[in-house]
Amino acid sequence: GRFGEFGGRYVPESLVPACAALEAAFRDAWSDTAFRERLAHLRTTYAGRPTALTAAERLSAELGVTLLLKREDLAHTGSHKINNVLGQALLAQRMGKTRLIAETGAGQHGVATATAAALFGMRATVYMGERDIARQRLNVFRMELLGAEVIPVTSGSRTLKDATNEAMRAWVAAVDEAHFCLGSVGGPHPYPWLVRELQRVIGEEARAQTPVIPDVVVACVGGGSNAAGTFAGFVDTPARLIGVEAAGGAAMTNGTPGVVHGYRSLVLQDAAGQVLEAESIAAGLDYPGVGPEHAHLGTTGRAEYRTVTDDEVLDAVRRLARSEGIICALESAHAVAWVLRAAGTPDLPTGSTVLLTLSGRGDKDMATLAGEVR
Amino acid sequence: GRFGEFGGRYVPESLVPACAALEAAFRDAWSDTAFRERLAHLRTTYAGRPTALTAAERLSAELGVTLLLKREDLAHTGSHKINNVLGQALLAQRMGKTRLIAETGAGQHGVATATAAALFGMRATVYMGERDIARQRLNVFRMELLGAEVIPVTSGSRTLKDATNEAMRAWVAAVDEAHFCLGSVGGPHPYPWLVRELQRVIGEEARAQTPVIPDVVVACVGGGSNAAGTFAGFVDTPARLIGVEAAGGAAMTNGTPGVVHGYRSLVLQDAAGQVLEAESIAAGLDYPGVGPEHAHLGTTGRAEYRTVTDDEVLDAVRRLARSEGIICALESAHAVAWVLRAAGTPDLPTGSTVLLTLSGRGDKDMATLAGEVR
Amino acid sequence: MKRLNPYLTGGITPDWIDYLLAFQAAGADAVEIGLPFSDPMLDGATIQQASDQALRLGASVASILTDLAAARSRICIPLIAMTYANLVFRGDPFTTGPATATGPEADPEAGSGPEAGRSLGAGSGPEAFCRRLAEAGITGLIVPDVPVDEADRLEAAATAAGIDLVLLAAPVTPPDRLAEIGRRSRGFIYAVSVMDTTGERDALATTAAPLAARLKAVTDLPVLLGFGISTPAQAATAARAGDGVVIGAALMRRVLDGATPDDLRAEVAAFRAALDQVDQEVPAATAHAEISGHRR
Amino acid sequence: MKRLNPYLTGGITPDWIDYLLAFQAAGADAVEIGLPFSDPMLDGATIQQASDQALRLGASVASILTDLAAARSRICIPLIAMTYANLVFRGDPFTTGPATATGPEADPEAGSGPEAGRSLGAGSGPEAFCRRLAEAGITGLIVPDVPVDEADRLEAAATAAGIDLVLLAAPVTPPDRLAEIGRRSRGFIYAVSVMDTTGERDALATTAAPLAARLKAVTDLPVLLGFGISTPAQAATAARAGDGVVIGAALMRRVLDGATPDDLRAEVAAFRAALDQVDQEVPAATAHAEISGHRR
Repeated sequence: GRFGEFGGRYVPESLVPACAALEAAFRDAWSDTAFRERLAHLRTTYAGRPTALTAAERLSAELGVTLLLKREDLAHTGSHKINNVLGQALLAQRMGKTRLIAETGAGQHGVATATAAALFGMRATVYMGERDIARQRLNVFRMELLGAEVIPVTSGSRTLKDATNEAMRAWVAAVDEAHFCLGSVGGPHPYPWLVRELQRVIGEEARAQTPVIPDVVVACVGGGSNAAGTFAGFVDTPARLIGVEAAGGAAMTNGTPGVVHGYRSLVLQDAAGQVLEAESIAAGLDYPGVGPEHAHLGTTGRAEYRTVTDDEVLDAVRRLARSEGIICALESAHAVAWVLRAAGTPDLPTGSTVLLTLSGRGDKDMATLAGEVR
Repeated sequence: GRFGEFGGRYVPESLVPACAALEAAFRDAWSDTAFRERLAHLRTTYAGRPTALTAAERLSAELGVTLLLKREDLAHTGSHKINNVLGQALLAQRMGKTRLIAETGAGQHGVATATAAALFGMRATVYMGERDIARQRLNVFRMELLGAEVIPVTSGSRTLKDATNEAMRAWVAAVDEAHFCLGSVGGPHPYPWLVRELQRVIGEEARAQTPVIPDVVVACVGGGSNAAGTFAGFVDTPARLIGVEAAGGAAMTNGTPGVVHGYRSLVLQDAAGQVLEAESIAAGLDYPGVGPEHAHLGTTGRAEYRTVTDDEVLDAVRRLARSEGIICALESAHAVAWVLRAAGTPDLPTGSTVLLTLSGRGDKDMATLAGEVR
Repeated sequence: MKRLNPYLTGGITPDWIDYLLAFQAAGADAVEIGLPFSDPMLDGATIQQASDQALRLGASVASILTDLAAARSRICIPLIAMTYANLVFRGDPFTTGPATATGPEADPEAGSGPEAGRSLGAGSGPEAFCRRLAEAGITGLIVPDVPVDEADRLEAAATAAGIDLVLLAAPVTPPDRLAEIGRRSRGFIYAVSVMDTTGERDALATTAAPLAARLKAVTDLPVLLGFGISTPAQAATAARAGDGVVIGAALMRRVLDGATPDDLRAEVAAFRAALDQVDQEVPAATAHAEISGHRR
Repeated sequence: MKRLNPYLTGGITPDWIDYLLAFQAAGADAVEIGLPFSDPMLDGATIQQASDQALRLGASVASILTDLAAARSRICIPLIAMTYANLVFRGDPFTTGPATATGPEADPEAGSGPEAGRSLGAGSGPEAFCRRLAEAGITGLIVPDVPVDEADRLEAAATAAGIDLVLLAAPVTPPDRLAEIGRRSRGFIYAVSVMDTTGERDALATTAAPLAARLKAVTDLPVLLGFGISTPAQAATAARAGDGVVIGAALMRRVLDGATPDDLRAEVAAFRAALDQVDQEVPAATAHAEISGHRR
C-alpha cells in the first residue's frame, strides 16, 4: 500500500474496515495454493491465458528495432482488465460478498467486471461517466447484456474520475454485501498492491516468453495497471521501463503530489488544489491521477514516463493495423505511438529490443476512430 | 474435392487452371514440414492458439449436461476465420500472389482476410453485400482500418450469396496476381477440402483438451467451416456430430441438390432451380448453400443437422452472457440455442457431455442485439 | 464466312421473341438464348441485370421453351441455349438421405408429390434437360460453369438428345486442356476472349487473338470469340482472328435501355456488315466450310 | 446542552457570510465551514452541488479565509473547517523526482517560480494549512478522508497551530479503533450516523444511536452525530443519543434552492428549538460541561 512517499489509505472511516478486511483476505488468499490454482485455472481455461507474444515483424523492419507485442488484446473481454477482475471476484466470493461495484472509463474494466459477476453469479453495478457512455456505447451494451447495471455519472467531468468517486460512495452504502472491484492500481491500500499482483501475470508471462531480457519494456499508463503488471516482470532486470501517458492526461509528467480516490500520488490539479479533468481521445486514459507505484518508480528514476498526443495515437492505431493486422485499443496505441516516435533516436536506439504490452483490442473504439481516422 | 456425390469444380474454364494450381500448391505445402511449422508458429504467436476449452459450469448445472465450450471467440480477430486465412495467405505467398480477394457475410472472414493481408503485406479486396454492410458496420470499419478495400455488392439478395458471386467474378479478372481467399467449406475443389484441413485445428485441439470423448459435438453451420473443422477432430470417434442451422437458412434441412458457387451440394432453391435468399438474424449464416462435406455427412447419416429460430438464438446469446460471462456471435449462438432446447430431451439426454464450438465473439453483433434483446 | 451469334436473354421482355426474330432478320447465323439463372457467376452487370429482369417477369426454362416452341415456324436459324449448371442438373436424382419437399408450388417443371424436392424422377437431370431443349428446337448448349472435367454426363446426355455441347476455352487454358476441349466440343468452340466476366469493353482484349490462334492450331471446329466484344469494329478485329463472334452485353444493354426490336435489328445488322467486310478481306481458300446442322 | 453545528459551504453564494451570521443568530453552537473540493468522496449530491457552485463562483481556501477574516469581528461562535485531504496536504514538500510547473497562473496560494508545482516550500503542507486556518480564526478541522492511520502529521500540525483535529467514527468502526479515535480526537467526535454519504434521509439511520452509545462508552468528548439528519425531529432523536448534531445537506439544499439568510435563520432556529426541547428532557447531571475554546 505504500510506495515510498506515495500510496496510503485516505478513505472515510466508513471504508477503513472494508479496506482492512480486503487486505487481510488477499494476504491470506495469495498465500493459499488452492486460491492461486483456482485463479490459474480460470486464467487458462476461461480467460485465454497465456496470451501470445507476437513479433511485429514488418513494423520492426521499418523501425530498425525488434518489437515484441504482449497480446492482452487476445484475453477474454478484450483487454488485460480480466486478469484483475477474475482475481478480485474470486476474492470477493471467498469473502462472502454477493455483489461487485466498479468504476469504468473506456468500459473495458466495466465489461470485465460484468463478466466476472456473470461467471460467479454475482450482481454487478458499474459507474460510468455520461461522456464515456456516449463514446463507448458498445461496451455499455455489453455490460447490460452480461446482466450488469450501468449507472451514468453526471457529476464533474462525467468521465472516469467522477465515476470513481461515485463507485466509492456507492461502496460506502453497501460495504457489507459488496466488494469494490477497482480497475486500476490506484485507490486506497490494498488496491494498488492487490491489482499489481493480479496483473503481474502479464509481465511474468512476457518474461518467460521473451528469449532475452528486452532493452526496453513499454506500456501505456492511465491509472497504470497494465504497465504495473508488465513492469512487475522486469523491475529486477536491467530493462528500461517506459510508461506512456496521454498528453492530455499525464499525471506522471504534469502532476503534483496530491490525494484523490484514497491514495497519495501525482495528480493533475490546479494551483488551488482542485483536481483537473484529463482530456484524451482514449477514455481509459482520461484520468487525472496515476497509481502510487508509478509515482514512486518515476520519482526514484526506475521507470520513465513519456507523453504522446491524440494525433500520434490515431496514427499508431492505423500503422499497427496496416503493418501487423492488429487493431489495438486507443489506450494501447499510446505505447505504440511512443515506439514509432522514439525508434532510431537516442531514446530508443536502432537495434533495441522492445517489449510492448498491447493492453486491449480496438473494437470498442471503432466509432471514435470512424470519426477521426481515414 | 469430392464428398460422395457432392463437391466438384463447377467453375468457368478461366478459373480451372487457378483451382488446379491451388490444389497442387496446397498438396505440396501441406506435406511440407516447414510450411506446417510456419503456420503452427503463426497460430501460436499471432492468432492466440490453442484457444481455451471452457467448462460452462453454471449453464451445465442448470441444464443437467456437461457443456464444454471451444473458445474460437478468443482467437485473433474474434472468430475461427483466422485459422483459415492464415493458412491461405501463407499459401498465396508461397504461390507468389500479391493480393487476396474474399467474400464476407458477417464480416468476420473479411476482417480475418484483411488482417492476414496486412500481416503479409498483401492487398485485400473484400466483397460484402450492401445489406450486410448495413448491419455489420463495425467490421466494415475494421477492414478499412486494416487497409482492405470493401466493395459493396448491390446485386441479388445483397448478402453473402451475391458477395460470393462478385468475389468469384473479380477473381476471374485478377487470377494471375490474386488468390481467392474463400471463407468457408464451399466453392470449387480444392476449397472445401483445403478450408476443412485448415480448420481441423479446432477439432484436434478440442479433442486433446477434452478428458473423454464427448457424447455430442455441436457447431453452427452456415457454409459450415467451423463445424467442418470441429467434426474433423471427432469423425473417427463415437461422438454424435450435430450441425445447427438457422431456420431461415437451412440448406441441410430444406435444401435440394444443386450447383452454386462452383460446387454441388444441398441448396435452398425454388422449384424452377433459382437459388433462394436465406433469411437469418446472423449475417454469417445468411447463405443458401452448405459445404459439400456436410451434404455428404448428412446424407450418409454420420452427422445430424438441426435448425433453431432467430428468437431462440437471441435468447441463447443472453443466457450464455448471463450464465458464463461470454458474449458470443449470433452465428455461434445457434449451437448454444440447440443445446438449450435439446438438453434433457432424448436428443440430448441428461448427463451427456457436449463439446460446443463457440465460433466467434459477439462484439460485431451489438448493434443488432441492441435492437432485438432487452 | 464469319459467323455472328448474338445473345438474347430469354424472357427479358414479354415480347422477347421479337428481338430473336429481329436478330435473325439482321443476318445472325445463330442466336444464343440465355436461360436466366439467379447466380450467373460468369456474367457482368449487364447480363445479370437482364437475367434479373427476365426472372422478375416470370421467365423460367419452361416458359422460355414454350415461347420458342410457339415461334418455331418463324425461326430458321440455329438456337443455342446458354445457362448455368444448376438449371441443367436441376432435379438430378439424389439417391441417399432424407426426403425434403421444396414446397407445394405448382410449377410445370417440378413433380408435385412430396418426393419432388430431392428427386424429380424421369423428368429431371441433364438427360431430361437436353431432351426438352431438343424438343423446343434448340440444337446447342453452352454451360460456362461446367468445365470439361465435370462434363461427362452432360456430354452423353447432349449427344443422346442431338444437342451440340459447346465447350469454352479461356486465355489461361493450358495446351493439353485446350486440345481436349477442341476434341470434345461440338458445333464450335467458344473462345472466352478475356479474363473477365461478360460485359462491354473499350477495346478488344489483347488475349483474344492469341487464344483464337491457339485454338485454330488444335481443332478444325469453328472458333467463335465472345466476352467484351462491344462494337462492329471490335467484332471485325475478333473475327479476323477466329471464325466469328458472340455479341451479348452490347445488345442486352440496349434492350434494357428500352430499344425496340427494330433498333436491335439495325444494331445486329451493323455487326453483320462489319463481319461481311472481313469476309471480303479473306481469301476464299482459308474460309471454313459451313458446319452441317448450323444453318437450316 | 445539546450542540447544534450547522454546516455551510464556504463561498456557496457571494454573500455566504450572511448565512454564517444567520446560523449564529439562530443559535448555532459552532459552524462547520466546508472548503469546497472538486472530488468530495464522502458527500452526496447536495453537498457536491454546493461545492461545485462555490468553485464556479471562484471560491478557494484563500478566498474563504479572507472572507472569514474580514467578518471576524461579527463572528462570536467557533468555526470548524471541513475539507478533503488534497487541500490539506496541498503543496506538501515532495523531495525527489523531476521538477514540473503547474503553469504560470497567478494564484495567491501558489508560489510562482518554476519550482512552485512540486513543492510550495514553507507556505505549504498541513503545517502551513493549519496555521492559515488559525490565523483566520478557525479553531477546528474535519478531514473525512484522513482516517486516524493517516493522521499523525496532520495531528501534530493542528496541535502546533492550536487547531482541534476532529476525528470521525463510523458504525462499522471496530472497538479498538473507536477507542483510539476517542483518545486522539480533539474538540468533539464526529459520529457518522449512517453507512452512506452526506445527504437528506427520510428517517434517522438505525445505526446512529448505537454508534453514539459506543462512543460515549469510550470517551468523555462530546459526540456529535452527522449525516442524514434532515429535520428538527430527527435532530432531536439524534441528540438524545449523543451530545448534538451536525446539519448539512438539509440546509445547503435550501440555499441552493434560493432561500435567503433570513430563511435559513428560521430553519436553523427550528433545529435549535428542537434541541433545546431535548435539553429540557435531560437531567442536568448528564449534560457535559462546555469544552473550552468552542464557544467564545
